[in-house]
Amino acid sequence: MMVLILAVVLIPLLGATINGLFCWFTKRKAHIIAVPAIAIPAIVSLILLARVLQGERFDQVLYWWIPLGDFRVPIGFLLDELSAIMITTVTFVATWIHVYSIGYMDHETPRGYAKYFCYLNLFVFFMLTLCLANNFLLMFVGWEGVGLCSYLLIGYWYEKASAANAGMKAFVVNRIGDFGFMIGLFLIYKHLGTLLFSQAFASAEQLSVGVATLITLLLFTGATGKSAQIPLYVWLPDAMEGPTPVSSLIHAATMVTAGVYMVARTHALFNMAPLSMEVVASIGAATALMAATMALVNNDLKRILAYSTVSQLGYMFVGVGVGVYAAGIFHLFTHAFFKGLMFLTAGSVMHALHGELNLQKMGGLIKKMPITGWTFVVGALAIAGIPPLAGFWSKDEILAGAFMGGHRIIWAVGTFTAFLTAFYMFRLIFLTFFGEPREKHLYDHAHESPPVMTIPLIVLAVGSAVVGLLALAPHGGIVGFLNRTLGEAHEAAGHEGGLTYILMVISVAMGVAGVVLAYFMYMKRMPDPVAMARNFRPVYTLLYNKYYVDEIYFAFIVNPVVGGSRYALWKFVDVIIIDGAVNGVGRLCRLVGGGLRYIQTGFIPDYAWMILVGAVVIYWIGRLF
Amino acid sequence: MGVGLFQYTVLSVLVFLLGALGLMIRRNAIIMFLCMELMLNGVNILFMALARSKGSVEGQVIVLFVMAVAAAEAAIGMAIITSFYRSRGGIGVDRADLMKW
Amino acid sequence: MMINAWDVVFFFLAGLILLSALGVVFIRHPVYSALSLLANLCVTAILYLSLMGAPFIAMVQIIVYAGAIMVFFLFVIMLMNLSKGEYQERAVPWRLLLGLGAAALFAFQIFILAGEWRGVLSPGAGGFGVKALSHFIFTRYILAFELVSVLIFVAALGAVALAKKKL
Amino acid sequence: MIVAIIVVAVKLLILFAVLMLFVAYGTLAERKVSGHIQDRLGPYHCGPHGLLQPLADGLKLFFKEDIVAAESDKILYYLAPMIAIVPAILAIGVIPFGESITLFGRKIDLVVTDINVALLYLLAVSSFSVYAIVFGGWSSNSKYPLLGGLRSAAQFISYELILGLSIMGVIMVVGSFSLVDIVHYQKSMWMVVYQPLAFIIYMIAATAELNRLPFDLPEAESELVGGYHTEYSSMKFAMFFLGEYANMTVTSAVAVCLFLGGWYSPVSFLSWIPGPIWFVVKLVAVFFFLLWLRWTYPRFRYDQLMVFSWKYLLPLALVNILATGGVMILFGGI
Repeated sequence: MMVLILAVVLIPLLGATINGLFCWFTKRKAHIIAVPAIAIPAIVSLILLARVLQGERFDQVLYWWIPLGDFRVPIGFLLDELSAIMITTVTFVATWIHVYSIGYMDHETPRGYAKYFCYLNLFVFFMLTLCLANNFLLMFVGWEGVGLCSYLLIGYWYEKASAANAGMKAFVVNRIGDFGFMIGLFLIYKHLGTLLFSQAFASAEQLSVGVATLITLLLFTGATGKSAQIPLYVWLPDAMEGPTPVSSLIHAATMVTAGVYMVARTHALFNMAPLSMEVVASIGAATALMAATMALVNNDLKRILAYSTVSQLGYMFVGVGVGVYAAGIFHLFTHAFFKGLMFLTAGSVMHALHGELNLQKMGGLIKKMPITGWTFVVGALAIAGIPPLAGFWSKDEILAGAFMGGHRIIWAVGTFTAFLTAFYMFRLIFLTFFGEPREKHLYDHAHESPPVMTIPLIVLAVGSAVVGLLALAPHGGIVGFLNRTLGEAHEAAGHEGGLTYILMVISVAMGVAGVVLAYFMYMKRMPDPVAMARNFRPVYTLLYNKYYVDEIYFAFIVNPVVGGSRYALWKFVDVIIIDGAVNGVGRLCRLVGGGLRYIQTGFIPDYAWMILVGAVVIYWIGRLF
Repeated sequence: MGVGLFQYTVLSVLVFLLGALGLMIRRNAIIMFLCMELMLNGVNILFMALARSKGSVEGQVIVLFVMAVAAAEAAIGMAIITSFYRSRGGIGVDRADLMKW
Repeated sequence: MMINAWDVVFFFLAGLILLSALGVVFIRHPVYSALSLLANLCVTAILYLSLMGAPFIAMVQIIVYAGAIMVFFLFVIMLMNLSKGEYQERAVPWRLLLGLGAAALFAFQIFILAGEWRGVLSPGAGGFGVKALSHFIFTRYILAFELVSVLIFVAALGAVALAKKKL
Repeated sequence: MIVAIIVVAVKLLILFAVLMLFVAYGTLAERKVSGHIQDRLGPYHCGPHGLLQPLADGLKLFFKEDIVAAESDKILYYLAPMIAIVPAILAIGVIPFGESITLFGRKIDLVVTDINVALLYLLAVSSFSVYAIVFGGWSSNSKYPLLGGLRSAAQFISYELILGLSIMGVIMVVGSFSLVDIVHYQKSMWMVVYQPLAFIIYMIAATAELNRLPFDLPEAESELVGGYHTEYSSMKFAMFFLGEYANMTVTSAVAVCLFLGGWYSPVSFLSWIPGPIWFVVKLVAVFFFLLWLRWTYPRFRYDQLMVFSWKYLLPLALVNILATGGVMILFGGI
């Protein structure tokens, strides 16, 4: 088992190393290395999943990385139901996205091509490290590693100022969250004296509620950064500057879910802190709603998907926040399929339209790109929660969990968000793929993508359609499987027949209503969207400008910090104090040297006696001290 | 009380220090070099005496190495003096004043 | 107090060694200085041969120092064939005093350290053979031996590079 | 104790006398051999076939006016000729010239002293011979002798090395530095058969050490007038002369001991002839070879001398050592 786990983790690293060091050699052939470097771990992780299904577990420290007296940093892996699902999802989705990238990135320079695959493999390596770590610090290594790869890949087209800035923004915003995460780690080590999950969770009961709340809130700060929740979600829409497969893999399917994974992984701590759970659920719900409303009026294909991702991540946090961790992870799992799929189709559209992203310039593309179009529809139906597609099952689990857990407001918000989700997704579909083409020349040049891109689409579409059915598998389905690790917070809530079906019907009805409304507004123009925008101008403007959050951040955080840095830190601290100290040391050295240079006579005999006397002096110094 | 290690040490140190003294008060580069050989010889005497008193041959091995190093040093040193003589027109070490501040 | 014959030999040779060492330091003329050093080295070799039972080292000392190094020194001295003026060094009494002071300090130091060295040296022949010596050179000190060969090789190259007018 | 000292003294006296005899008649031999090689008679008038010529030469040199160069460095000027003969006299002490004989009930070794580093001792004392030339050349304060001295110093260092390396093969085969051991080893077969290359290299290097043609650059008459002894006359010149022939004799004796079987007879049916006589016969043969060489080859140019030493003889000597070692490892000793 250890060999298999090491294979899963290290093969992507090997691929990254080869492409990184020998990019001058692999060039256009980089995918020959990179794709197997992900595909093999994908197969191996399926084997591992099968063995975990049979009840095997793995939790072992391989070696002590930094032994410092009492403080020892382990390198070790933990494979249980949770991490098995995670690595299977990550490697499976990543494999198809790698395949897709072969077609999508074929306009790049040879070196850039190899570099891209190197980063991608490296990302998978760090993601798997994150998922398989059996201690907080190794998890943090993976956490930071995926952040690094995210930064590198967002800024992949670093010649473009907007891409470079977006990368920087992602990095800085993530740092804020990571800072909280790190302090959380310190507190865990301080209070529990260990970094290993197994030991930490076993002794979690010792924590007082206050400390547990503090720790979990700090950890959740990290999660909000990585998983783009309020208030740190602002980087994710900008991250769409990266190549679309990257958006698909990192900023939809895998990395951004790391926060959810982390909360689920540390559920033992969160269970100790009800307040933190409330905070998680509330922030998740608020984020879900806010992001969904922002997606309503946006005209940028990828940004809508990005807001959608933020919104769905909010759902996941609602799941883990109300205590149905398994449902949250299940939604993570299904979301990886359909959101990965939708980003890939968006990439396919961009590929066809030479990078055009504005919805208002598209229309009727389904005739030109049937595979892309229909797979997108599958994904949209899945996210809208139409049964029996994947999103329905997982979303329903979350909403049911929220309702059963007594979080009625959160349930209401989630249900309304489901309606909004269906609406903006089908707005996107109707504007993009149906109706009349609005830009003739774009439409004329559009073409279906090559098979290397469409086959992953089909595979993921099939996945989006069917993975939800895992909920119906024996022994409680996937949720039951995950609950073997995660436990059920609301055992008493159970799944009573009648209420469950009512909730299910409500959420399906909301999804259908959203689809129908979108159909009438954007196909039939029944309530004309333009007129509506005019009638509700203040709301529209507010939504269109994303609640002015970026502007607020600039006004209240960025500018004061920059100003303070410039006037207080630079002009005063740096110039006067630090430079003064440095120059003072320099002057002191010159002074001393100026005195000592008289010794350097350049006359060898003088040096001879200095050596003799020096030997004696050194002996006595050694003797006396 | 016969001649023991102490007397050899005295001899060795005196030879060594005479060499060092020569290095300190002479300014003819060649003679300074000769004095360096003298210092090495002083060290050799001590090594030999220690080898003899400890009943170990290793001191003699070190002496052989010292001789080899002395030969190498003489080769390099003489080459330096030759080229110094050529460039500075003499072998007084006070002619080597370029590195003075 | 009985005077041992070997002690007499030792003090005689030690006296010669110190005398010739003084000669090296204080003789003005480089050729005589070199000659004095030659005498010093030869007497040292005799000391090794007669009192320390190290004929091999004694012979090697003469072959290496008298046969090679000193000839080499003389060769360079003659090559430069310095005029009389070059030998004249201005006497600098304070430098002499400084040197003497440093040397005395160092000697004092050494004798403090070596004060308890009361080991006895049995004088006379009958030391180690060449075999014992070579056994150590080619086993424990093989690395040093090889390094010395490298050193000498590099020194030869360096000497050529330095002394050649243009390569 | 007393007897032992007397025995040593007697042996030394005899050896010294023989050495001087060789020196004296070596000069005559040189002139006669050169004469005959050049198709003339050589000295003829002093005694029968000029046999008393060395005596006449000695007398002449003894009574000649002693000229001292005015600007010379007096101490070294006087010291140099004295050093010239020292190495040869020091060297005879370790050269074995016969098996031990029994005289008046005492077993007497026909060697003054058999030390176990005899060969190193020979090399050590032979390193002094160069000082005579170097000091003589330098102290004369004259340009030709100085050039001779310089040449000699460089030549000496180069060929001393090769001399030492060439006899290493012999030492490896025998496993001892003692000349007596080496001669004993050759009872059945001469070393020259095992070590032909070493013998050739040894003879070349020895010729160079002796400053004889074709290696007589320090005194090259046609270039440097008289080389290092240009400014010497009378007995001082005689001492240089003496030294050269004494060194020749010793070198020949060493060659005989190392390579030509020492005092052993080459063939067994002649082994009734006493060892010392065989030794002298071989010595004379090698001596003659050196004379012959002188009148056969032209002189090297200085750069040729150095190139020959460092580029050809040194690698050859190393190859010889390597080959000897290889054979010894392969066949477990010769």
